[in-house]
Amino acid sequence: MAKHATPMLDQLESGPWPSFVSDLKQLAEKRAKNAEGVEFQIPVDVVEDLLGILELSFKHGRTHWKHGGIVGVFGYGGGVIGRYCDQPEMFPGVAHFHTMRVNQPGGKFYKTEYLKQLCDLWDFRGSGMTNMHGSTGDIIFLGTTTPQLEEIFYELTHKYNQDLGGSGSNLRTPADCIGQARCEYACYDTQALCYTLTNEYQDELHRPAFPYKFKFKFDGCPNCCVASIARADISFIGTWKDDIKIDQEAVQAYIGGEIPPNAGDHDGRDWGAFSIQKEVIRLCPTECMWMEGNKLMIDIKECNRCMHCINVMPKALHIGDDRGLSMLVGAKAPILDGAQMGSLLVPFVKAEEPYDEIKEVIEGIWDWWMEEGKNRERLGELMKRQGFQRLLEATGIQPDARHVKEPRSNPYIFWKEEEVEGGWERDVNEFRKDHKR
Amino acid sequence: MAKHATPMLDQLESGPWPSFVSDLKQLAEKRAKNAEGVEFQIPVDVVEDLLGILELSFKHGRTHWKHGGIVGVFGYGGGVIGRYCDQPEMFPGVAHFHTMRVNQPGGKFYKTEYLKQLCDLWDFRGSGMTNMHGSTGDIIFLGTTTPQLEEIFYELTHKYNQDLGGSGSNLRTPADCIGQARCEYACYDTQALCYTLTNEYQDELHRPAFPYKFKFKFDGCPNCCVASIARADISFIGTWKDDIKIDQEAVQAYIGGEIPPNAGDHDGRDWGAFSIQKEVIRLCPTECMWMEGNKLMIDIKECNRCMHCINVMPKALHIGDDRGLSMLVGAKAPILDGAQMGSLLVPFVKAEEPYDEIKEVIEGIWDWWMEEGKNRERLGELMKRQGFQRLLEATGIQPDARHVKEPRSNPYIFWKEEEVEGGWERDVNEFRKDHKR
Amino acid sequence: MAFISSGYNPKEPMKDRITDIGPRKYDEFYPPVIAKNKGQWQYHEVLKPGVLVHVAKSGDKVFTVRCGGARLMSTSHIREICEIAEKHCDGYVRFTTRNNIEFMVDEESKVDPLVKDLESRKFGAGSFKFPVGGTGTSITNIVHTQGWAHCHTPATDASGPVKAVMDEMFDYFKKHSLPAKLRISLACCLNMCGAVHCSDIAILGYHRKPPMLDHEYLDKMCEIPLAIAACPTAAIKPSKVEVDGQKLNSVAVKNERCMFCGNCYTMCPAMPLADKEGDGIVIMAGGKVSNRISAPKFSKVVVAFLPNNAPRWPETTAVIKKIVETYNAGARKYERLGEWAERIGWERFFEKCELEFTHHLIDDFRDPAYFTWRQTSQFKF
Amino acid sequence: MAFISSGYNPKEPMKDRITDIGPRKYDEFYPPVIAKNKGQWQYHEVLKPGVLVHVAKSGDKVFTVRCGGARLMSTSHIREICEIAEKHCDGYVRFTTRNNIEFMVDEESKVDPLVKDLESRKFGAGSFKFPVGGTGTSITNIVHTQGWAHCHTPATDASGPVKAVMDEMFDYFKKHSLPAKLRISLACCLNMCGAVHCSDIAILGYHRKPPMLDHEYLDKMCEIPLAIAACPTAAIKPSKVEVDGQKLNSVAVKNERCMFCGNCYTMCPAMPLADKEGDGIVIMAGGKVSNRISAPKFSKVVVAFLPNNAPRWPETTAVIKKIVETYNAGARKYERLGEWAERIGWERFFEKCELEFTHHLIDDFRDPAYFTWRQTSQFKF
Ligand code: SRM
Ligand code: SRM
Ligand code: SRM
Ligand code: SRM
Ligand code: SF4
Ligand code: SF4
Ligand code: SF4
Ligand code: SF4
Ligand code: SF4
Ligand code: SF4
Ligand code: SF4
Ligand code: SF4
Repeated sequence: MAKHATPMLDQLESGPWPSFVSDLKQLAEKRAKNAEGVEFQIPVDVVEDLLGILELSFKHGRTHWKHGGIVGVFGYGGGVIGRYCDQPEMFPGVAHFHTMRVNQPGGKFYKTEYLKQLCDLWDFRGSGMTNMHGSTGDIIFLGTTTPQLEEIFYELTHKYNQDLGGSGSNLRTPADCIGQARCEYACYDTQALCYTLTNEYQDELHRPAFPYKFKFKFDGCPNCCVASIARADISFIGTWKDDIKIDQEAVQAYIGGEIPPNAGDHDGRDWGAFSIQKEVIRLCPTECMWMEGNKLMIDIKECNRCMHCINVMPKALHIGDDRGLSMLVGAKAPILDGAQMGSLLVPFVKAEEPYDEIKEVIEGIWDWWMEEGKNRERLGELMKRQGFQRLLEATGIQPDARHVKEPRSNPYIFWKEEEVEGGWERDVNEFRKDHKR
Repeated sequence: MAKHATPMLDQLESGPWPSFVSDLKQLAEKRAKNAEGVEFQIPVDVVEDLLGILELSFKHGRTHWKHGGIVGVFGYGGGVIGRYCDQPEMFPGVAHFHTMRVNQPGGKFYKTEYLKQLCDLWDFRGSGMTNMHGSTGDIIFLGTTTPQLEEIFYELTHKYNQDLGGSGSNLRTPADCIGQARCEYACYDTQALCYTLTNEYQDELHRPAFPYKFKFKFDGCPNCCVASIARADISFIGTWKDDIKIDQEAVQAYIGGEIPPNAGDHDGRDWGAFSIQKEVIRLCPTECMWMEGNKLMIDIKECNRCMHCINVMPKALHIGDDRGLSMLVGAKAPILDGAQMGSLLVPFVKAEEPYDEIKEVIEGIWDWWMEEGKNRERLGELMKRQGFQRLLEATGIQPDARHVKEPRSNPYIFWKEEEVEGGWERDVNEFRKDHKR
Repeated sequence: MAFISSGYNPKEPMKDRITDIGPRKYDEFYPPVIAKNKGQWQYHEVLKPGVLVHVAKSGDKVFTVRCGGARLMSTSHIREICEIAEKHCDGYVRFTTRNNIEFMVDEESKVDPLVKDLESRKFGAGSFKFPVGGTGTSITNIVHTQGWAHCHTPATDASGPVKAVMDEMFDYFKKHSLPAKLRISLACCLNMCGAVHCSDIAILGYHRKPPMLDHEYLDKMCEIPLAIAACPTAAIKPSKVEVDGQKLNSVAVKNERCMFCGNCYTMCPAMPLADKEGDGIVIMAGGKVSNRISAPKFSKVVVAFLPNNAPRWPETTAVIKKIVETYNAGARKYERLGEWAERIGWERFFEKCELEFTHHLIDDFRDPAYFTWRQTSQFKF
Repeated sequence: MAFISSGYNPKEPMKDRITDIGPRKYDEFYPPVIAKNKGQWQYHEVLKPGVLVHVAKSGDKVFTVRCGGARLMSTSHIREICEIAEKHCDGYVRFTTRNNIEFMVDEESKVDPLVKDLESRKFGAGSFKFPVGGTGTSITNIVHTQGWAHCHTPATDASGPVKAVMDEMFDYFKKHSLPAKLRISLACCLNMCGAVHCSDIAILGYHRKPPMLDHEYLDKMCEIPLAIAACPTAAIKPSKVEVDGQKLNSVAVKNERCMFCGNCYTMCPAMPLADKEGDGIVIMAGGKVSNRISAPKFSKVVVAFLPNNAPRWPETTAVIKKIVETYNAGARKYERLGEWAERIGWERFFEKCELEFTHHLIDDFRDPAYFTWRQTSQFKF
């Protein structure tokens, strides 16, 4: 028998898509029963009250959560988001309802043994509700009380060898695509680089020293399956320099219809017979492909590695062997200055242990941003405010036409005095000898 | 024997392109000889001194002209640009060297009788040097003295029925492409509209009442031969609504190679045989053309009237009959805020005497700009500062997807209070009943 | 319930404290077939909606079964995932970047039993627990945020609209019938957690009323200078007010300059914006993040406002359904929604999707707005 | 020379004054064949470079012979134009929007004598007076401005560089050999009279030194507030200075904020910028104004600075020649310079044209700069 009536939420139990309401209810019941006799460290009816307050929000069309204030674990500036509800009398179970961000493993691979350990801990010391996963990538423990924060942190670190993720003006929890673990398109080991940098920069991740948040995301190729280009202050996107490897027999098999295009993922509808001209060659954005008799040719110098042809014919075409990644910087959501996507800074760098070249760029960017960035100014906003040139200076990277989609169309060039013959100091009276007033 | 040595300028007498130096010299000599015994009203050696001062600028790499100050004819705020040289002792002939802008006839058509009258007047009362024509479109009389200004104006108006053009914060001299006078692509009578509006707005043209300059230009079709879209506060660009007229026989003649494409204007090089697929159908930006057997088909609903196909096959394709023009607004050079091209405000309006609908739009724009525009703020800058929405309100035009290339990508919508149910006034204590502090 | 210590001693917080150890290492959790063939994958096939096979140079294969999940997930649900993974996958499982669950097996024969098992599991009230799908040209899970379930600034809920929309889109989740991938994302306020600004279709919570001013408490609850500094449009000024007799330091807001971003509220809880009529949803469309064929694109605002009609947000689901169906009918193979809209022209997009073009959709935010206006005589009637 | 009155009486300026009469009416000046067939033209052909025929529904034809001209033109030259027009064209002539001269005849037989006559006329020193050409896919006349011949703010000359460049481009003026029209324009300062900002190739005069301050005279010669207001970057502040003993009102300029636009000098002659080494030419490329195939485009800065090397500006002519030849070799039929550059990518444009990409070419002017950076992983090595 539910603690609160939730007629509106109940409606969301119908329909085929997994119902979060049904899931909440099953946990609520389970806690009420408590078959395993868990010594719940936070109110047993926390989930009932969560359902109740959510129902109230559905009714009011407004949230009932308050800004969290500063809660956290000793010595860390992030990893916890404080939350209190604005109706503690009605819903004492969620009076405190803080979030903990637990740094997910690379590629979000899990062993059930470990997952169950997290469940045990969270049933015991928290609400038992999670997000698998948060948008940044963390495992989100949703809802516990202030006294439990240190306890949970202690158990995580001591028992499970697991640290918290980021929040606040820190490096945020880096995230990667599945990459080489299960993807033939991966141009570098996203998990290895993500893990290395996450550990290298633990201090930046846990102790706020930045003007604002900072995010890394790692995509193994330009398909961008972790959407790094849209949501990381630095996106690491795999790419390569040499030829796309072509298996001409397989090309013929695609042309002959023996292999379905795009790995068969258009099979829900009859698109007619595959045409390499229509579906590949003519869609190539650089028009660098053509057939020479039965041979598919690619002028790799003109290719911009958009992945299309490889995506369409994964059995026939393969990424090159001279692999590395591009670094794009400044992506962010619209607050305050409008959204940005990452802008290309490093066209190509090898991604090999110990990744020193990559770290140099990162640290050059941070030094500049920490020096010049205003409070709550994202890297992208600083780039806009001071100009891409400053970023190049900060990282010691030479200007390159690849840095721009197109050159400036306004001629307003800010020349520096040292660039101009004779400098800027002039004697107006000298000038007046040739030019009367 | 030249008054000043001009070794650098002399160099520019060589080479095939018409040499302005040779031309200046021929006039200098002519004035010196003065065979017709003209009673020059300004120094006879004005052109010699112009050559001299120009040579000095070539040597110094700097101009020797000073800002003109305010000179003009009584009751007009424009039409004259004052100029003085900064070496009057060295070059007394050009001590005063004011410009007069003479409003050119539509399409820049002339009868020699009239041109010669202008020459007589200008030899007599000015330097005899002109620009045919100025960038805005005027006939430019280049160089006379202050006392001659009224005299020239008097003779222009009394003898030649000719008025001055614009300068200053006025309506500038409108200009048009040759249009229907000699072009099969013209969708309206550019000369008629240009002439009508020029006369309708004489007061705005001669008497500064605007925040800054304002320009009209009239292009008969989207080819934009008077470049209106790049340099007019209002560009009037001809267009049409109904089918492109197709002469299928002529289409076949093009395909058969009997008629050279693009009116034969690619004949300086062997481009190989004409291919309607490659040169027309595949270059159509909207992909709205195809062959049905021997018939060329155009889905006019999808056509954006870019002119390409008509340009390539002028004997086979002709503009439609339901004709009018589009009005684009705000084009300007980069100062101060960056260059702008005209933005589409009126997708389609008929261009028929007495052009009342068009005048309404113009006057709506002016009222808004004169009300809100800052000193030296062009229309385009005001549009940027206050937003396109204000322009729509000022002209009473309904928002339309045709006004944008794409909808906004930032969600920062400035809602007005009256648009929001319940308005903005709320009682925070009411709110606090449901939401404790 | 008695407090049970983990061993942590508040008096000596630093006593054998462990910090800065980071996440667990990825390779602890790789299934053997992954560990063995990492970096050696040769190609893949999508066998049917929700089922992938990747083939390695070694000849090894890994079969992946993807199923949807509400990422607002209970430990009970996670335990059930573990049970399935142990039954079929030697205790390995992963989650995708869009909050789907992927079970991997190393033999084709293991696929069908796994799929059958997953499809058979339903919640009491009837919804699927583990619907298989979301691969290829389907509509996969909706990336989303907290909404009314946990955050303090939302203008709409997250899990509610997601459930409502996915119920409508369920057939598309189960089929490879679209011209290309179509990504739907939701963010419950302008902060856009989840970066919905580059999605084929974005559902965005938006406030439309300027903050209320809780003058009596403002100075106590907030750092006034921070609140003022937070405002991107400089709509907030310091001001002195009198509330029953007493003079108080507070702020004043120039309402017509407010763009409802909620930054002030983030800095100052005494400036709440939330309102039943005022809050609702903005629909954006045409974004993408992949670099395939065309460069990544921002989503564009196509509907300025839809009400928060809980529990099912019918207006929102209807608009999305219409856009998806129109795209599905009109786009070419491999063509993303934004590529389609640009090819036919946005004027056609609005016509075909039967959406009204209102003044709200014209960009008027700062200088770049100019570049979204139409600087050409090219348009379609 | 005695002053000769026009009849105007300074004492009574308003006495039978005539104003607001506007220009002469266009149709007074139409050749008969134009007047008769206006609006009835059916099609046209380009018979050879510089020679067009337009055919009317009536069957009438008008043959147009276009020839180049230095638009800085003397009455002597205009009188010669009149003589030719009377000899061949019944006294009618017109000028084009790019300052070429067009002679029109109504019979084919009249074309050759006209062309022969035009081509035969040369200045004493040898340059053509009326070179026939400039139609179709040629390089036509250069739209330009005043330069050192008349203006007070130029950073380069106009007629000089135009002559130098057109001498180099002369073969292109006489041939229809380019893939499409190619327009070159020149403006001698940032004011860009002539709107060079949308040209295939633009030659732009640019200052690189902040204004000198003529403190002693500044307050006398200028309205200080106007000078300050004129500066788009707010680099100018009022200041008091002491010049040999006497305190003066003047201004101070924050040099590093100056973008050398010359607005201050336009408002205040005591702030001259002109400088032999400082001034020179910026080359822009890839603009267009027609709406054919692609929408109009702005020109982009491709060379940040070239010196004013009078009288022939060899560096400028060399760069332009290289760009034109590279475009000519690489572009497709009908493809404008900017369309070609975008198709191959700007990184290729610089490589092929052997131009160095310097930091100056990266946009850093206000918010829209962001949109010119590269937000994709797509690029060419
Ligand atoms: C939990 C999470 C949403 C979710 O449901 O998954 C989240 C939740 C919040 N985000 Fe976020 N953000 C989350 C991922 C993101 C992302 C996506 C990403 O990281 O890929 C973005 C967009 C990318 C970016 O960083 O630009 C994002 C952009 C923001 C912003 C806007 C930042 C900006 O510069 O535009 C804010 C506002 C702020 O920082 O004050 C914000 C602020 C917040 C706050 C802390 C609200 C606040 O100001 O207190 C939210 C706390 C909610 C709560 O009650 O727990 N969140 N936030 C995500 C973090 C989970 C995790 O660690 O995995
Ligand atoms: C004569 C002419 C150039 C030429 O050689 O042809 C010209 C000459 C001047 N222009 Fe211009 N402009 C001339 C056409 C233009 C054009 C082209 C057009 O009208 O199509 C433009 C660009 C389009 C536009 O209006 O944006 C143009 C944009 C400017 C500007 C920048 C205005 C802006 O908003 O960006 C200025 C600066 C100013 O207004 O103070 C300017 C200022 C000037 C001044 C008055 C310089 C000054 O500030 O005193 C020049 C006087 C030169 C002289 O000594 O005679 N001139 N000016 C053109 C007028 C002749 C005619 O009437 O036919
Ligand atoms: C599992 C996952 C990576 C992960 O680490 O979790 C993944 C896996 C694959 N992606 Fe992806 N993508 C995944 C998120 C994404 C995202 C990110 C997002 O949507 O937030 C994108 C960017 C979407 C966008 O552009 O907005 C993404 C854009 C692609 C594309 C480019 C599609 C396009 O037409 O633009 C490909 C190439 C293709 O589809 O052939 C691709 C291809 C693939 C391949 C075929 C790569 C491979 O060979 O293994 C994988 C199977 C695709 C499939 O579902 O059929 N993946 N893929 C993610 C599954 C999310 C889900 O649960 O649905
Ligand atoms: C005479 C003139 C109009 C006038 O009122 O004076 C004119 C006349 C014609 N133009 Fe033009 N255009 C004239 C300036 C322009 C301009 C303005 C400019 O360059 O400043 C443009 C815009 C250029 C640009 O986009 O930057 C212009 C872009 C066109 C186009 C589009 C070309 C393109 O590929 O984008 C066409 C169509 C074509 O070429 O087939 C065209 C076509 C024509 C036609 C064929 C129209 C016709 O059927 O009569 C005329 C003969 C073209 C030729 O030269 O072969 N005209 N034409 C101008 C001659 C200028 C000159 O002396 O060279
Ligand atoms: S981003 Fe590329 S490498 Fe990574 S999972 Fe997607 S397709 Fe594979
Ligand atoms: S990767 Fe893209 S650009 Fe390169 S060849 Fe394939 S389709 Fe063309
Ligand atoms: S703009 Fe059009 S109508 Fe006018 S001259 Fe050019 S082509 Fe003819
Ligand atoms: S005018 Fe342009 S858009 Fe219309 S059919 Fe012709 S080429 Fe296509
Ligand atoms: S989008 Fe806004 S409301 Fe939703 S979780 Fe993020 S910050 Fe909270
Ligand atoms: S909501 Fe945003 S814009 Fe409005 S007052 Fe608050 S901070 Fe300013
Ligand atoms: S461009 Fe500048 S210098 Fe040249 S005429 Fe125009 S204002 Fe004068
Ligand atoms: S040149 Fe332009 S930027 Fe420099 S001080 Fe003068 S007005 Fe300001």
